[in-house]
Amino acid sequence: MAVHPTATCQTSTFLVATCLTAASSMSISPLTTSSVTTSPMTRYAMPHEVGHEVGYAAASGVFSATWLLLVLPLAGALILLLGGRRTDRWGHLLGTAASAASFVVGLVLFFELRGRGAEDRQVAQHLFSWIPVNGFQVDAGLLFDQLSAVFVLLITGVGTLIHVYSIGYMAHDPGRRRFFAYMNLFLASMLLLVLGDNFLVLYAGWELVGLSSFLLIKFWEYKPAAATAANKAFYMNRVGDVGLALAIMLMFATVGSTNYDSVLGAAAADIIGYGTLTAIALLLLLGACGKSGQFPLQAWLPDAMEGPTPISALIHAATMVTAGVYLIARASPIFTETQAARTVVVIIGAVTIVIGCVIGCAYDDIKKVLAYSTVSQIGYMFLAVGLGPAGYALGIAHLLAHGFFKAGLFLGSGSVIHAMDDEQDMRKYGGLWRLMPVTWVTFGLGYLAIIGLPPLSGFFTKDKIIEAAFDKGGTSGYLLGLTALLGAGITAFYMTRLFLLTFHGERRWSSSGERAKHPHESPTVMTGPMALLAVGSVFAGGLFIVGGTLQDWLAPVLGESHEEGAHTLSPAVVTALTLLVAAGGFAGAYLRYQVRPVEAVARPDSEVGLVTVAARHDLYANTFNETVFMRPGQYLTRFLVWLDTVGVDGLVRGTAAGIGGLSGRLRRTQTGFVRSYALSMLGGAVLVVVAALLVRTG
Amino acid sequence: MNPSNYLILAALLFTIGAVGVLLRRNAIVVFMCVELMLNAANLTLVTFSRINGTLDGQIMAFFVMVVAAAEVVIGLAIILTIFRTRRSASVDDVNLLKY
Amino acid sequence: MSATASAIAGPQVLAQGAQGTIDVPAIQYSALSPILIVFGVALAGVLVDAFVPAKARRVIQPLLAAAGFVAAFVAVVLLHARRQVLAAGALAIDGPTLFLEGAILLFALLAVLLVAERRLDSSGGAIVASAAITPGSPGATAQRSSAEVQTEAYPLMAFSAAGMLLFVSSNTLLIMFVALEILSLPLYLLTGLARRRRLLSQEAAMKYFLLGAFSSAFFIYGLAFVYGYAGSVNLGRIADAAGTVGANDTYLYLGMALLGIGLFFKIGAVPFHSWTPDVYQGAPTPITAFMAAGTKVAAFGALLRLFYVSFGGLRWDWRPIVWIIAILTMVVGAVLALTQRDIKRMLAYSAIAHAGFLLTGLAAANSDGLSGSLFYLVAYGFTTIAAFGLVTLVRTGDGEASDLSQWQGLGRRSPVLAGIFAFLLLALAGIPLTSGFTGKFAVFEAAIAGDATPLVVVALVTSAIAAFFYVRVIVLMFFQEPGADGPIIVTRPTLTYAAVGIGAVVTLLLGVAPQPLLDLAGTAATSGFVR
Amino acid sequence: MSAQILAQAAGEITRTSTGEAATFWVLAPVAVLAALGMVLARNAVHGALLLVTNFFCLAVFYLLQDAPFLGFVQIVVYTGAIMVLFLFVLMLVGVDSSDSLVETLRGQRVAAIVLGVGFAGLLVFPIGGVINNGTTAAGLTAANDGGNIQAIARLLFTDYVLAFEIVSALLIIAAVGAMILGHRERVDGKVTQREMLRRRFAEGGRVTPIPGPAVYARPEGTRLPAGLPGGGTDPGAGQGAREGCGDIEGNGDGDNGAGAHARGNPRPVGAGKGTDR
Repeated sequence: MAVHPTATCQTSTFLVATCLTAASSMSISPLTTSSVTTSPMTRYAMPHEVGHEVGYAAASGVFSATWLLLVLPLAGALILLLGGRRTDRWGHLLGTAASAASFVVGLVLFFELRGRGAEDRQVAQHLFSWIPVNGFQVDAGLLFDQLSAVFVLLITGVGTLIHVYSIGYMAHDPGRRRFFAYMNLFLASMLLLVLGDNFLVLYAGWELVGLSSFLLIKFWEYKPAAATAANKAFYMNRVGDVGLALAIMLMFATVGSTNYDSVLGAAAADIIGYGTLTAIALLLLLGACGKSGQFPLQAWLPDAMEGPTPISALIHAATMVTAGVYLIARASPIFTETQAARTVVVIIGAVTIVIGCVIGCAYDDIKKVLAYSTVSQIGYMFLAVGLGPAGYALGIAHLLAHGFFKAGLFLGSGSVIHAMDDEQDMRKYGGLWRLMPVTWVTFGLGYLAIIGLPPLSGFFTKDKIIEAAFDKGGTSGYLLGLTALLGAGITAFYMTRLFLLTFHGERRWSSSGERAKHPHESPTVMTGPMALLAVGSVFAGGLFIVGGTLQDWLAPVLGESHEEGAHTLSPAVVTALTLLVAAGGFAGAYLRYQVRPVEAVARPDSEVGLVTVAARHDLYANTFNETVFMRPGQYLTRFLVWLDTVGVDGLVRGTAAGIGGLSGRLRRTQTGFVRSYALSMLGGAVLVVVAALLVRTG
Repeated sequence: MNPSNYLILAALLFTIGAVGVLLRRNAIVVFMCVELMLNAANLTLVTFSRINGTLDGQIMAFFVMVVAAAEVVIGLAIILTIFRTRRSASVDDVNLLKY
Repeated sequence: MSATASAIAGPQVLAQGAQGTIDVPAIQYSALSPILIVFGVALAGVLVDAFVPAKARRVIQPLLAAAGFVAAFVAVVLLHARRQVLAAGALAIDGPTLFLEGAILLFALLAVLLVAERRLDSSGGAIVASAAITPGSPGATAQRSSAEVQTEAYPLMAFSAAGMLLFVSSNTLLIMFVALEILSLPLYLLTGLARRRRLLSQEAAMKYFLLGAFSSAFFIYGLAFVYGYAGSVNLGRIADAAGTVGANDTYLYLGMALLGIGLFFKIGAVPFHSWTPDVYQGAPTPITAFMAAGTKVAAFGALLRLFYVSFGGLRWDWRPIVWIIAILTMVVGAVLALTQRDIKRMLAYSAIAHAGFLLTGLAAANSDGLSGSLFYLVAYGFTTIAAFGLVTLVRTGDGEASDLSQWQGLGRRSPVLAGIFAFLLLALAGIPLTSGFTGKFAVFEAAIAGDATPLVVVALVTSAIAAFFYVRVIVLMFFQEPGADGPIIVTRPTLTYAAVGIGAVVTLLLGVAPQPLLDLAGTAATSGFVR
Repeated sequence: MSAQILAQAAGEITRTSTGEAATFWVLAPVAVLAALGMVLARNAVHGALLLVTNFFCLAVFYLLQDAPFLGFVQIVVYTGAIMVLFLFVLMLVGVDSSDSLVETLRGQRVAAIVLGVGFAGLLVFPIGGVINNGTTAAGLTAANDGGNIQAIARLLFTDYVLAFEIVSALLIIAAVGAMILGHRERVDGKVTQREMLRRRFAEGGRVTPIPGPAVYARPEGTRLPAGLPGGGTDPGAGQGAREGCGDIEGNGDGDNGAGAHARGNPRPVGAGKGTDR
């Protein structure tokens, strides 16, 4: 029945290509599979071979150890999970060591990669044939190239610091060993995600990351909020995952492979139809939105702060949520080709920036503010990568810089929360800077980095993105640029608010009485990582951006950025504007929260509603802030929260409840009566016979 | 008369049997209805044997009878076991497994 | 044209009649050896039951059955290159047949291990001591802990397995019908042999029997119509007849529909599925495992053969029907599993959903669909046997703890057990690195190639729904506190461990390195069905 | 007419003989009514008998259609063996347990009838369509030439020999199955006659059988106590007879004398009944 596929639809050129790539241990999937000659794949079979096939270099020498990157943390996780209580005493050390070892391997590989010529910097390691269904090959292989290299360093580097920090943070938690096991598992999954050499391996990592994130959010499962948050994260991520899965299916259906080089090569060579390409891109985007907490799937991220703070730093700031950006960057040839999808990406990025900022202004919970800040910063990254070749590298640069300062901020907040006996309400902080100097300094550096104070890292990366947004040109360019600017201003406002409420002003807590607090500096094991991250927050941005280091480094993967294009506004003007806006935001917050006293308790809703009364009393700049940002912000927040709960959550829950209800109702048809069963069978028989007679005549 | 009329008769008998399975509560009667369905199939086979002019249909009807005999033994044994337990041969009474 | 065929056959009969002798066709019994071995073991088992004392029987019977299945498997391996039609066209030995025969024999072997387990509680395993004792009568309580076992279960399993082997190799509808009965009748009986919860077990047997007989009636009626159309019940001849343009193809289509109903019943496709949950729940769990794996393989093998060989030319006509049934089956199976409280019932609905996924492979109607289905069947069989085997291990004082609430916090009490079960559930959900994923991928890929993309989309959505209830059980086991009256985990049930272990390892292997089996399925499928 | 003869000569039948048509039109309604009657009969035994009627009609149809072997097998095996088995089980279950025909499942009856009518329509109309197309029957004259039974035997042992062989498995399964569900293994072994005798002596008391009433008595009559060979009356038997020989029907299970004796002498009651059963 079947005809051997190579006989029918593969030409000799293709065979040559296959041989070449096979020699470099990357096998392209033979295209089609079946005897059905009208299958959609054959349509693309011919052009596929002429796509830009840059075979990856085979892993040799040091690179044959690429798999160690994955296996080290995985082994750590397995030992800790299977070892049980026996490993309780030294489990955290093992976990940290596994992570550190992985980092070292990553460093070695990175320098080895740097040592190579620019064209040899994509090293693939073939592991084993994973799914060799007749004509369809998925080889589980690893790809260590410039893009994965920076991610590997970010993941293992920041990850190791957070491991160290957790030794202190989780010191008194009975489940510390399990916690480290999950963290190791997470690292392994994340590494699998960024190291895979095809979309299916990426998908496997993607799902495993989701699982470990679920486990970690749920770590304190006795807290109902944590359990709910974990479920919420899981559901919303599933929505995105469906998109990714469909995208992969679609790729396979059109290209006949899921390998990066085949798919992206086909995309770059204009082989895939525009509509299909756009569909793939949009589905990928849906996946990315789910994982990265982008509009409209952002609601799970703040809730996920119910997990332990190191997790918030590791997963929900530095690594996992950036997986979406990685996905888009990885699939950049696809996005480059489809203007429509990129437009959607920038719109989502811009909308998310605003949403994140505005909501960030309204919360009093320190971690939630940081969470929405993350949402908004990832919005910047999306905006950047949505701009096309001009922005891919900028997005990645901001991602890396953000990884440093946001992780530092989270760890700092963890330190504060720890010191304040798990109090997370900023209104109950104040004046902590004297008591926690190290935290103050490290947190402060991270804070300055995020608001974009030159020459800290946030300044370089964010400024470039805003510039690129303006450079897009036309009305849309202005719109995007202004949105990004506005975002920068609000960011400065709410981050200043956070910083001042926490460390400055009067102490809104008491050191005596029933709810006495005795804030103290955290142990070195916690402050050490914070200090290192602070160093990163200071220097990373400049390192990446000045002289286009990172852009050049990533150019082979992401394509050349067009630096020389005409500027809408000159870079100096943009920089000045950005600084001005940020300064405005800072000033607003300073006046409102430093000059004026802060209520230890947020005002009840009934008072907040009286806009005129408030306006009469606040005629100064903070009034402006309040009316322009905070009040609409609060309304918008409420609206968004409402939208969240009624709209998105409602949709998710509604679907779940709908299926559950359907299930409950359908269940009743299983009455237990033989005669009812026979009735359904006869009914089915009638249907089948009717259908058979219909197809006969039809 | 066309010999195919037997086929229509068989179709009617088959349907009556099928409906009987749906309507009757006594397990033994339900089983008798199934037997009626098998016999309707047999009549169809014999008629087709004649229409096709080959004896294969008759052979198959014969096999159906043999199979039915074995099936009856097992079936009645199962029904009797249930009857001994519950003192009832109603199929509606065996209703613990549901939903 | 059937008339002309008989006109040719007629004179031969006359000529033979004149000689007064009958030329018995040569049956290559060597090619039949797997089937014959299993039949032989079944007969030997009956004799052992008649003449060997009860205590010795309990040891001899499982050994005999296991040895028989192993021997038959060896025979299948030795036959692997055979491609022929034998016994006057009654049987076809070809790639798919041998592949499925091998699978059935392995499943039967694992199931025998599960049935032979006697360390489950104080008594003698999952099979009742004496089925004739009425539940509720004075003897009933005594027999619950009696060391006696109804050892007839083993020969019955062997008979059923032999029926399955015949079912997948049958080349005429008549053999298919007889094989269907040979595989079903012992299962009706075995369903009623549970040691605990006799009432449920008997009820399940009766439901299974009545509905099974009902569906066989449809099958035989369909057989009659196809015979009426083609003048023969040989699958190849039916295909030849279906290829010609005839005025009376009404009979062909009626017959196809009715035959399909009989087979859809066996694989548990909606709306012919309703027996599945009840029977799976009521039957002794090792038998459920046997049924879930073996019957599905056998019935699907027959379905594939019938629809590829006999009705292959009509594929554009039957595909819409299969589409509808596949969609219904996937959706109903996945949705209904969501609200189940009983673990065996949940697995039963999962089996229904998997039947739907398998039908996707049938709907592909190409060689890849065939090889994908073959692979899927093996992958699913091992996973499901291991899963049901594991269910037997989690018990309360009153038999298996089949209610889901009793599984709460199992991960705390026995992490290894719960871990394996979680892994099996993930395999059923089709998560990468398990055989379930590879199988689904193979089938879906074929379906896309066969222009059944919408079906694959539905399949993916239902997979997502299905993943939810599998994960729900995992969450229940690992993230909830164990209840006060948690289940007892049986100590050292060697045989069950062996069966579960083999199933789990195969599930893992087929997820990580499925290549050899995929090759095997591919070879079997490309050589195709002989006719 | 001549065309028909020609067709028959060629081995094809488009129309059956008048006799067959008449038989068909008489018996077909009977068959349908019997089938309907079986479904509707309140009493299961009536249903079984109506089914027997139906099977007889089918047997006649087989005979009419050149299938004498099957016709007789139908009567012998189906109506003779299988239906008797049904009746036997019905008797075992209790004949007077006539079903209530009130439908308890909501909508079941309506749905069943609608589906039934639909299904019948789906079968009958297409078949009718084929008939109107002018089906021709090849007829079995040629195939049955050497005798129907011989031809069937030949096919059975050539083309269908494998089916014939494996169908034996079904019969074994049926036998084993019936045994599993019906046979109850004796747990504590069978009590042999020797053991019973031993027990009787070990317990002491009366060793010989009790004479029936009126044994050795001069006038005959069941109400008289048993006499002894040497004259006089047996004390044991006599007591029973004196007290309650009047209620013969009161002791339903068999031997009057034993019953009478048992009543007078309470201790052996259990033993007596136990050994009798």
